[in-house]
Amino acid sequence: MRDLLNAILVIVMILNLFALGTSRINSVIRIVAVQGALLGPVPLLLHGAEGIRGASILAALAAVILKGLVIPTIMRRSLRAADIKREVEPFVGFLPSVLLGAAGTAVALVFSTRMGSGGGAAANLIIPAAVATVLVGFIILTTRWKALSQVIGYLVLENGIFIFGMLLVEAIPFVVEMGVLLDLFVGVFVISIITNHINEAFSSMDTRELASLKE
Amino acid sequence: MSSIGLVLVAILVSAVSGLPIALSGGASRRGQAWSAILLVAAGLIGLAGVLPVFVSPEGPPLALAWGLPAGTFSVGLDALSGIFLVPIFIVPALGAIYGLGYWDAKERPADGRRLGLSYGILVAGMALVAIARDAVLFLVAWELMALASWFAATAESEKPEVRRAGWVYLVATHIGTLALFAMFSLWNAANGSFSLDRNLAIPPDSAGFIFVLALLGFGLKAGLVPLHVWLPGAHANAPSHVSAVMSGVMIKLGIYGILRMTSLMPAPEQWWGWTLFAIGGVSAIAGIGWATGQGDIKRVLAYSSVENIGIIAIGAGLALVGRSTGRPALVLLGMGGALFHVWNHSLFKSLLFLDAGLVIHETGTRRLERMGGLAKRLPLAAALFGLGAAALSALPPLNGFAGEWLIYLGFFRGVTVGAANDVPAVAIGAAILATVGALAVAAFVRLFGTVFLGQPRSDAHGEGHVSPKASRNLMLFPMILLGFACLVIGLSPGLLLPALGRAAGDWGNLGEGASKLTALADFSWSLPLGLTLIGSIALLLLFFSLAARRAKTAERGTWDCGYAEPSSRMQYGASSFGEFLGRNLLFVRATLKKGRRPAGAFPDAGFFSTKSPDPVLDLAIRPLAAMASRGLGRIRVLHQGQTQIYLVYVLLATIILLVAGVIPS
Amino acid sequence: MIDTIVRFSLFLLFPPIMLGIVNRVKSIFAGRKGPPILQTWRDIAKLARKGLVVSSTTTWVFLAGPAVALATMLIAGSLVPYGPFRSPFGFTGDVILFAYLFGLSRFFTTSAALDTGSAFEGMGASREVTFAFLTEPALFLALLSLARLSGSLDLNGILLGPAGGFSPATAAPLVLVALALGIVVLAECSRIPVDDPNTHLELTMIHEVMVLDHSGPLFGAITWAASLKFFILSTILLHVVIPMSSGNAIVDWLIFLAGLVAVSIGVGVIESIMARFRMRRVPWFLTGALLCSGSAFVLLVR
Amino acid sequence: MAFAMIFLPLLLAGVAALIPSNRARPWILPVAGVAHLAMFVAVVAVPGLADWSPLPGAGALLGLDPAGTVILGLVSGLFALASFYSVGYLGHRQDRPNRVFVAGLLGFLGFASVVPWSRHLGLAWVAIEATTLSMAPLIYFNHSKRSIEATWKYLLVGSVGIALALLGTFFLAYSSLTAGLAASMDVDTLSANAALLSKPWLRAAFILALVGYGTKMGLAPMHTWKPDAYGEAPGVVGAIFAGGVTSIAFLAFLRFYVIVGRAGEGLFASRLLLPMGLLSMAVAGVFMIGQRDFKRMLAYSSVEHMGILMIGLGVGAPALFGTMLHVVTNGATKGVLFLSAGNIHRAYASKSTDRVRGALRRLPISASFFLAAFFAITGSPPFGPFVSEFTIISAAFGAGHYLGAALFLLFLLIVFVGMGRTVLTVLQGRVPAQDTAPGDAAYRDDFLTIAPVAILMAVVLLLGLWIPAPFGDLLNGAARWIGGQS
Repeated sequence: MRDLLNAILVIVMILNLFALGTSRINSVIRIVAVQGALLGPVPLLLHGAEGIRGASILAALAAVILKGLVIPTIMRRSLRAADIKREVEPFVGFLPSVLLGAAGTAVALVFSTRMGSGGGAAANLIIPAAVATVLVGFIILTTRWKALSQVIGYLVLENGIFIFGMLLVEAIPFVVEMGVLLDLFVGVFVISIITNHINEAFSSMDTRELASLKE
Repeated sequence: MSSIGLVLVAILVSAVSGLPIALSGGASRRGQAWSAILLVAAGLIGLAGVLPVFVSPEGPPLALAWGLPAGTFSVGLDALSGIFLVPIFIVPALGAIYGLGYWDAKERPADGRRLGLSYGILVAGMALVAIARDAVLFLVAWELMALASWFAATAESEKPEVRRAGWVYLVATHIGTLALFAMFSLWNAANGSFSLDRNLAIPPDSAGFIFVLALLGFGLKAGLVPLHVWLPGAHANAPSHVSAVMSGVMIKLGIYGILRMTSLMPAPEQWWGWTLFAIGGVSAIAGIGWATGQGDIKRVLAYSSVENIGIIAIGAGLALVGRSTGRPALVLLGMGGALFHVWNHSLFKSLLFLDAGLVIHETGTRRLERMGGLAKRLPLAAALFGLGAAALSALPPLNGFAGEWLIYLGFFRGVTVGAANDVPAVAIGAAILATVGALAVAAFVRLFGTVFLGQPRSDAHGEGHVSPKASRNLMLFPMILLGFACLVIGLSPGLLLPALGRAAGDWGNLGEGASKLTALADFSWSLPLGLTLIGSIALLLLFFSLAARRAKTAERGTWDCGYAEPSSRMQYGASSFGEFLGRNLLFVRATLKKGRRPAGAFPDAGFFSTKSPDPVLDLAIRPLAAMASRGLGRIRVLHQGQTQIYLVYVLLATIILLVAGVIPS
Repeated sequence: MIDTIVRFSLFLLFPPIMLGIVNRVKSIFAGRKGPPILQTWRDIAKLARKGLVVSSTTTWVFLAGPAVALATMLIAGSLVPYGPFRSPFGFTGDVILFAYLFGLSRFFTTSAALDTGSAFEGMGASREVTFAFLTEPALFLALLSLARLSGSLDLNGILLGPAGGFSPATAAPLVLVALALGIVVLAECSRIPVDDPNTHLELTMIHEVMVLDHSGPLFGAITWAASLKFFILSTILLHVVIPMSSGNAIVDWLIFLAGLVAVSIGVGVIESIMARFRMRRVPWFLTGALLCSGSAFVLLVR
Repeated sequence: MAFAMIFLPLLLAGVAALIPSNRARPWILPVAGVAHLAMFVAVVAVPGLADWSPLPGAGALLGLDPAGTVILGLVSGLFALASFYSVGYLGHRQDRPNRVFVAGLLGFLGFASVVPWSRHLGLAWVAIEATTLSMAPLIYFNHSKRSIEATWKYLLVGSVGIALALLGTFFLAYSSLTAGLAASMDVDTLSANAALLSKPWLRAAFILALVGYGTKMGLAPMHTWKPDAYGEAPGVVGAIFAGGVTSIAFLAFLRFYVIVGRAGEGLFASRLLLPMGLLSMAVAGVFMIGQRDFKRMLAYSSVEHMGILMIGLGVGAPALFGTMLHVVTNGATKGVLFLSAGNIHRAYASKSTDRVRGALRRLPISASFFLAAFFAITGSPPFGPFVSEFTIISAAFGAGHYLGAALFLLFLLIVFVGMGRTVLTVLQGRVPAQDTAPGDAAYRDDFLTIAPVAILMAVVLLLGLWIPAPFGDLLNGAARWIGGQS
């Protein structure tokens, strides 16, 4: 069980680096989708047989469908609308950002050891994976120019937080879990609407256009 | 009804006194008249409440329930408050009557409403300040006063210069309020409550802080140099009766604040007194020195207010020193003189401001260089102005002299019976007062001369207009009362001594001060000597005028030492009169000269002009402020509009906080 | 009683004679015979009888100038003790009134000057008020030092000094005070080197230019007032220079008169051997007076 | 009752989406607002309705603590008044469809009511994120390029910040897990055994909550979205933001503060909060100096006051009453400022001081309220904010934070100078000629756009002169609950 979990987490972290290194937005979307889909069922693994309740199954299912299916389609649509292929010359280049991501992962490991985890050995990889993913999300958010890439960054960030949430399944009632997912869905939905509007108004997805409001 | 009750009624009445004019749309004479009547009524009620304080024992403070977390609505009335309440109830009422003639509401409907409301609230605020016995209530009253005075002073806010002056005043008064926030917070921390009653358990170090903050917060309102920066502009640009109230009454409440706080605290340390003393000296000299350079009739008066506040501060400082060194004579004479000067200044300064308003009304300008020869057009106004000027220059037999006489007496006592260590300082004080007296004569001869004497300097007197007889009388009547008061007090100052002594005694915590002060200062000489002086002058004047009539001289001009065509512009003007003085006063005055001499065989027109900016405001504060805002401008690039950067800020904040907050553990 | 009569007759009659003495001394120095001692009295009497010319520019202020000047001097003079003879009107703090009476007279004389609207008289007025702000504190510090010495608060006490006369230890400060008072006398009475009472160039005048337009009785009053001022200030100076009294009244009066004459001669001599300072030097001269009295005070309290 | 307060607005939002008439639709806002306010009054008046026990009721997700009551009342009252105003406003803006606008406002009200009620931090988070999303279309109301930009920044920065808050919430739960307890996100459970929680995770959680909810409140340096959003959104939206959104975000953070305080980490918290608060005030002051756009200026003023709230929490127990009072006074005053500013903006069709002059003559009533509210918000007696700010300041002095208090006063001064310059330029002087400043010449103050402002102003003044006893008790209760001596 645990080995499977750790394997998944490792894959997730590698996917992070891939997401950083890829320039074709379409494939980044796919990577994040895979990441989300992979994470969906993890809570079930984590808590073994006794953890498997109808509610949690439902939640896992919802997560998988939303992250692996719905959100990617939404984003692909707006990608098509904007007909752009790739993130050209980002704020920080791809190789550097991969290195940054790696560094972030390292920092995450240090952080989790400094903080100390009393929550059983299960946590030993979860916390660094979560923090690393959050950091990678931030990197994408801050180094990419295209609006869609930033949305992706936000998704990665959310994934990271989701990973951490696995430690606390019993503390999160079904309502809340659903609420979080719903928020995520609506959020991405609204954002992508806005990105479409940006695309119409500025005839580009480049957020550098969006700098008229300043001091 | 109890005294305090009467005062509260008066406060309420004056607070609502603006309503008639406001409700009548701001443009009706009748509304204006009703407002004035209400104010006069309020004044009379208030006086009826206040005057008993000087004879009968002080009533207990009155505390009403008040739904604020900190602070209670507690008010009290002692002789010290009484001293300051008297002008509050007299001057604005007279100002309102004057306003009927000076500020015809029909001409200014838009501003009339705002002015009417704020004028009444200003009076109420001032009176409430003087009786508040609780810090929070005090602050509320204080700010009411400040804001109302700001509204009143910027009544003509469509003029840019009024807006500029108003802005400076607003910032200055806000700095003062914030300083008071700090001061009362410290008071609360040290005293355990916001109630303003004498507390002998204040730890000395916090007492020192409280004193300094009081000096800052109240000094800004009083206009002590270098905190005077707002005063000239505000006084010059306010409507004249508002200037009279601000200069004659409101700035005194800054002094009141200082006195109140110092009286609340245990035996003050010696440096308090000397600090106040020194600041007073600087203010007195600098104020009157700057006054001699101004080209605007109301700015001259404003700067002389700075001087008079300085004199008051000198007296108060002397009293503080007396308290800290245990010399009751100094306390009584210094404080008595200071409080006496508070009254005197409120009388002659408001007289002068009202008179200046009449002059401006008639000539349509505030520039001295365009005035002159008004004594022929406005003989009574000229006489009253001369009286006020003489009183302000502390000349016998007028009230100004009587007040300074007390302070001088304090100095001479300090010198003759003093411990050697502080005698030189006291002597310097006397020397300063003497210098100030001489300079005051210079400044006000200059003012009186250039405005009223000689010949008109500009044929077309600006856009001024000869005001109708009725409104001119409305303006003259209050002035006559004020001038009469100056004379009467000057002739028999002894009448006021008990009140002053009592207040000084209360302040200095000396118990019954009235008899002590009357014992120290004997005014019995003033009436006979004053009458002799006036009588002999009158006789001589009579003799000379008879001689002049007997000589039945033909109309002749002034002897012009052989000039062919002397023009009225050739008279010695305000700036030329001040120039020689300024050259010898450079340590207090920065006069900017600008001009071109006629040169060559066929010279083109030359010109010459001088102006005296306020050294503190125009040569120090404004440049610094400009520099600061430029510097801040650089910081704004942090807000340049890229979302990515904004997110970096968020990330950095998180990391820094985490490093600062968690890693240490 | 007798003393009081003497005192008043002296005060009213003698001052113009002092001016006469000064002029006499000057002319003797100049090698001329000079006018009789009583010349000033003759001038005043004549002026009193003459008619007067009043400029159409002027108002009552113009007349008030001389009136106030004369009245203030008469009152101020009656407050000072002459020699050992106390003033009958002394009271606590009269010294302050005394000083401010000068201010009163200055206020009106300068206003009268401005009233004529003449540039020259304005100039004179401006100079008069300017110099006053240096002489007034000098006078005050001098009086304060004396007050410190005598521990008294009224002119009689201050000027007559402590009961046992001034102690020798206080000689140095007294000299300084005398110096200061001397300069004050010269400045206030507008004598050389501060001002030249009978120059012919209006541009260089102070006091005389202010009264250009006053004629007849007005000018007479001004002259008399000026002489009174001279008398009063000299009296004060004398108190510091010869602070002694023999018990005998006659002798004391004679000493006093001699003193006055001496002062007048001294002034005459100074006027003869010195030239007028340039206008911008004058303030330094007066600052000298301020420094003298100031340092005198410091010496005293040390 | 909780359910009613939450779901009625959401229901009405749905209804609003169905109403076809652009003119009739806005009237549903007052309906919701008044109903909501009535329910709030009922909750306060009838003890049973606020079913909450200081100790964790069995899995009680919903319940009202004193602090929550204060905030709920503020939001409810502010919304009720703003709803009438927006009827007037939308009346003037018939050029734009208001379906999304109305629905969004109602959605905000519904989700905002969840936060005070919820005892579960996760639930509170979900609700706050929901308000974030439901407010987005309101900023976008004008569909101009600038408004798109503002919305984009608001969404991105806001969502990221909020995400961090969720992480913080998880950390908090985890801190109880590491302490060997069952992981929990229930406020009362957590504060009950706060002492046991593992310190590092607790602190990290606190910091993340500070950053996350601080972004929503608009604490520097996470405030960057605020001037853009407030500047571009209609005045009424600004009022809801500055009075409502910030307050509920503050409440959400307050819960963390309470737990940290119970855990005996008060010193740690105050070491963090005082600098953060002062920084916000400083930044606000710097950006207000020479600010031409008076709506952006108001945004920075909101930043400043969030800073003041942080300082109040940082000072701790003696200042808590003032802090809770300040939430209310600031909210009400901001309401007045934004609503009257909205009127001025409408009349001049500009919000730059280059064009907007002499408003006192152009719109006497709105301008007078704007001026009064300016004096109020800068802490002048006799207005409400004076009482709250002065309480905080004197508490700071009393607690010996001399440097902090001095800086506090200094920044207040800078803010006053910066704000006053702009405000007076807008209000005083002469109205520019029409050709230089194309505005809606026909626009005048009317009842619907003035009455709510007047009522709010009256409240602000009242709170400066006399605090009604029940309200005072409520505040005291809240302060005690926060301070932990309930």
